[in-house]
Amino acid sequence: MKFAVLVFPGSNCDIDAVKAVEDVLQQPVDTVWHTTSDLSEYDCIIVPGGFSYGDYLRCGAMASLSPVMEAVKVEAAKGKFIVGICNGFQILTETGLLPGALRHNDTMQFRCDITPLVVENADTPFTREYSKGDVINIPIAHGEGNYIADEETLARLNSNNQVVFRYHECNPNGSVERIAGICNEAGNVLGMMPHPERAVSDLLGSADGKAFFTSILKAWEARVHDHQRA
Amino acid sequence: MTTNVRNEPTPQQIADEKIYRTFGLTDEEYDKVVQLMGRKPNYVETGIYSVMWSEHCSYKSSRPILKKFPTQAPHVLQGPGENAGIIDIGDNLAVSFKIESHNHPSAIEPYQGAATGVGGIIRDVFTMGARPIALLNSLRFGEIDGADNAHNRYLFGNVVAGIAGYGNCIGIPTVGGEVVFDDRYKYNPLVNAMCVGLLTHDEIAKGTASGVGNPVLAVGARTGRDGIHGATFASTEDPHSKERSAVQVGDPFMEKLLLEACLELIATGAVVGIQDMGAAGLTSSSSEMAARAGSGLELDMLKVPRREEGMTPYELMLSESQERMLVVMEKGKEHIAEEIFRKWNLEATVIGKVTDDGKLRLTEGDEVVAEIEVTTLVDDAPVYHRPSARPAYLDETLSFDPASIALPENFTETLHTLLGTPTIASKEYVYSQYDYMVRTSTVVRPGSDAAVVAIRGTRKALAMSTDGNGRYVYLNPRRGGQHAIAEAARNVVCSGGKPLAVTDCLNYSSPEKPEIFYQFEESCAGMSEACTALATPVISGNVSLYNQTNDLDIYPTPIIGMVGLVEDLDHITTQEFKQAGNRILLVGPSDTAGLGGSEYLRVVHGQIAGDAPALDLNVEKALQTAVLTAIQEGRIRAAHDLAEGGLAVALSESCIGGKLGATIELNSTQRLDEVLFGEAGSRILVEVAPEQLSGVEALFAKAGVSSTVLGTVGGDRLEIRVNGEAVISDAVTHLESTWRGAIPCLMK
Amino acid sequence: MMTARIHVTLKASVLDPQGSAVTKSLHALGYDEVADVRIGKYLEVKVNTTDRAVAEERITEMCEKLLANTVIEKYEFQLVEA
Amino acid sequence: MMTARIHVTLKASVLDPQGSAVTKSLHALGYDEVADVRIGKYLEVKVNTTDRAVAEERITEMCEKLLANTVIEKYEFQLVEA
Ligand SMILES: Nc1ncnc2c1ncn2[C@@H]1O[C@H](COP(=O)(O)OP(=O)(O)O)[C@@H](O)[C@H]1O
Ligand SMILES: [Mg+2]
Repeated sequence: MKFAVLVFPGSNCDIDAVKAVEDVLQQPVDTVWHTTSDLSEYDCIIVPGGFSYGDYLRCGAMASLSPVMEAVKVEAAKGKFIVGICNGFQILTETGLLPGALRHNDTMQFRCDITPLVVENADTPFTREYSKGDVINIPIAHGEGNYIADEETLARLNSNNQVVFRYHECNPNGSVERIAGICNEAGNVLGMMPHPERAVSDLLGSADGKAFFTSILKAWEARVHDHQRA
Repeated sequence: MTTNVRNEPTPQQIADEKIYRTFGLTDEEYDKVVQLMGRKPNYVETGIYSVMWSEHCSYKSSRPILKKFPTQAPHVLQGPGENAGIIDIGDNLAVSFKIESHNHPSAIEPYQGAATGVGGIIRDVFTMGARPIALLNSLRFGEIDGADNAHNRYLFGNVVAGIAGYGNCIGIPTVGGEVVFDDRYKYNPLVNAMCVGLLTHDEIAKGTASGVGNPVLAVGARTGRDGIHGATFASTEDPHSKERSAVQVGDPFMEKLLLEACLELIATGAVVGIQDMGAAGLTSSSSEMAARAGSGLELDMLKVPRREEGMTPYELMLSESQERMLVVMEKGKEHIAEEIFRKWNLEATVIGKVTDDGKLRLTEGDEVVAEIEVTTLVDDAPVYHRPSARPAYLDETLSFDPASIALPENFTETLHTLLGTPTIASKEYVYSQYDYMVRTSTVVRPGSDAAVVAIRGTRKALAMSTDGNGRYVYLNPRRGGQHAIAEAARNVVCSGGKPLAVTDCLNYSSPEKPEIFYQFEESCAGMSEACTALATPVISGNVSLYNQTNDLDIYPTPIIGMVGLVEDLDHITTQEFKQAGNRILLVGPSDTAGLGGSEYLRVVHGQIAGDAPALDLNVEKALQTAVLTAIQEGRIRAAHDLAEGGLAVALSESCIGGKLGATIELNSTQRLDEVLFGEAGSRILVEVAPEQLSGVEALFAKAGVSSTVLGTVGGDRLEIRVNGEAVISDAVTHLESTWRGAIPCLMK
Repeated sequence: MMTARIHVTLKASVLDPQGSAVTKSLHALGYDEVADVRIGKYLEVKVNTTDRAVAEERITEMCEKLLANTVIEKYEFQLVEA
Repeated sequence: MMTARIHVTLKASVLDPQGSAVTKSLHALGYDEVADVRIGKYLEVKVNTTDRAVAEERITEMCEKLLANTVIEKYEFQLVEA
């Protein structure tokens, strides 16, 4: 399975995503510069965290207009797995691949901590190795992770089971309904503020993010298997 | 030399009207310039001399003292004198680090002052070819309680936000630091930032401009009119009265691009020398690079990329616009830089070349606008041997008699008072605003004694800490200096690291006052003694003087940044108790703690008095070696240095972190407050599994280090009995809420 | 040369966390008369254009594409000479 | 009830990193006519005051104390009814 980790000017969790894929999955992974316009060779595309374009103007706004995001849209439409983490989530909402928006934390402060999440949907390609209701410890590190969507969108997210993670018994940023991560209707595009790539060994304080990566590999293997049978 | 078309004063006017004084040059210094040049300097030249000879750039008051620091050891690859020092950690790996102050700018504009301080120290480290992997900071503010202290809260809140804003954006984890609150710092907050970088031996880059004809490039941000005379301004007292045009705004996004581009460029091997344009901007970077190589430089001012039209050579040379670097490339390889910088959306512009005439020559096209012998800027800068006198206040503070102090009636309440004092309370408010996990190598996060950052691809890790107790230095400059080094090293040892080397940031008041100079001289002597005793040479540092306002001098506050090597990830140790049933030992002398200089004496009795706490460097060395050995042999479950607040506070912190209680049983002939809250060096609390106890005790005995079994981990309360009498008893959760809640509550 | 003075503000239905934080701080400072604070952005974009109609069209495009996030924000602008 | 429409902008000599980044981005999108972008804040502060002179004085105070950082920013405002 081949992974791409996108790199925008100002990305800074790109290396961490690469390390996580290598360490947890031992699968090939490339870093891909923002000017690239063809991502067809990749099975999973990770839009990593960081401060693309310094988070200036609005987080993710400038990155969302990069050539590579056009390519991401193309691969998303094909059903490839797309993951946006932290700034990557912001970029995906700015691009319109995911609904809603992320604003300043209600505390008006950046917040870094290991935070409990509850897995709301364990049927996505990103969470199949978890069980619904699992509480997992995953780091957050953001100043603008306060998720918002209008009533109608929220109702749709809930009825389609698109809320994948919620903060568990806490709300570090003021997100509506404690939403920490969502997926698109088709289920192949996921955005989340917490950083699963930072939770892949006990030395780092939690290994609960490993199953996030193994889920993706399993989902891909299942897909390949299905194709071969068909 | 051309005549003046800019309405700048003429050389004659500068001399006659003593205009040089407004630049910070004294009459004697100006005369020396005239003598060295053999003529009167023009406006640009006067500006250049004034910044190069400022305290900030020339270290004219501190140089004779700094020379005495031990700086050599087989593992030192680069000592003081470069942008940052470098040490060898084996396997072809090296570590570069440095600490720097941004006190004066932070007093004026705390967010941007702190942010640009972080930006500057990061540039110092990546200039050496190192990938920055960690940031630390050491902060001092006035008290933050009560209605009168809103300004101190404003400074504290915004300095922290500024550090976070810059470090988080650029993606370097801020893994540790310290914060102390004391009204001595209310007009002069201290903001010291440290950066640690990793490199291989072959990647080392230097700030030299050699090779006649080699091109000189300005890279990164354009030059603006901001921060002109910042270096001079950092060398005078009372920043508030100074012009505020000196405020610079940091652009961490630009710096992130600059960092990546510079490391990529250095990796090509085509770079001859590289240096950041920090204090005194283009002036200091160009003259220092030329001085190190014994060469000259010719720079065309018209080619310097600028933000605003109409900038004069004077403004271009003295601007302190951030996120700029000066690079000397091998001739003919300019295009390599241009390509790499274009990829990162940055500019790289050839602005001049290396010459062999030893002159810094500035032109505007063909016209020469300044010409100065480089050595006169650097080597001939004045050196002052300032008079030194033992401060009179010492007689009074040393005459302190503990018998004049009443014992508290309720020691549990006193413990709460200490845990709730901002200096001792949890600093989570601070570090939760820092991204301390980015790069996924932070294996001991903020909140323990020293932070630990793993080195990917190896079993090794780096332990790092910043420490410095200004009150100890105030009460006993020499011993206080020793304490700063000893505590930083002890913190590194507690995390499982072997202390290797020191970077220091020396924050003092005016060196022109003999009592202050005494503090400076003596504390540096103390630091040198401790560095020698602990085999941790000084490899880099920074001096910040004139931290005084309205006759209020800060405490003499040398801050030590210590880096140590953790040989194996298995050695990593943290301060929190791990398991019920384990035994707690106090390693180090159990009867040396006194009230002098303690946080207890200050907070509970409102006194800054007594001698600095006891410290014996031989005992310290033996203690650190023995504890590290025990850790490396896998015999220690937790280790915690005893610092502010003494034994009772250290026990509380280990209990809170581990969410476990402890039962302590002590015997002592000392006063109860000395036993519980007194401070002294060379003491470490360790947790040991019962089956390891006899082995550990034997190890310490053999090393000649005393150790005392204090009690046992377990339950959910901290219970301390002294001579059979219960003196402290409380639920750990209760202690925790006082400790954790204090700063957030004050900052609401 | 023309300058577009652009105001980007949150849609009325969208809560403004920054505004609420500032309201609280103003109350803490004793400004009890403050009923509400809303915080938006103010941009000045200088363009090398002489044709007002063209400028208007291009600025609208820039707002739609980049300067505002129309999911939660609205924008308006005036064009002035210089 | 009155509303103060407050513009807080960086002083001319102060670097605007956001503005520079947005300028570059607009160029990359093909908006070559963009010469410069400066980004500031726009605040609407509603106050329960009827006396315009008092309101003006209080808003000025709020700007000086909290809403603008006068070391690097300048501010101006208009007061409108409602
Ligand atoms: N300014 C800061 N930045 C980051 N971390 C900090 C800061 N201040 C304190 N900390 C964290 O809190 C811990 C406790 O601080 P402190 O009590 O000063 O430690 P110590 O006395 O061991 O030096 C430190 O080890 C550090 O990790
Ligand atoms: Mg300590």
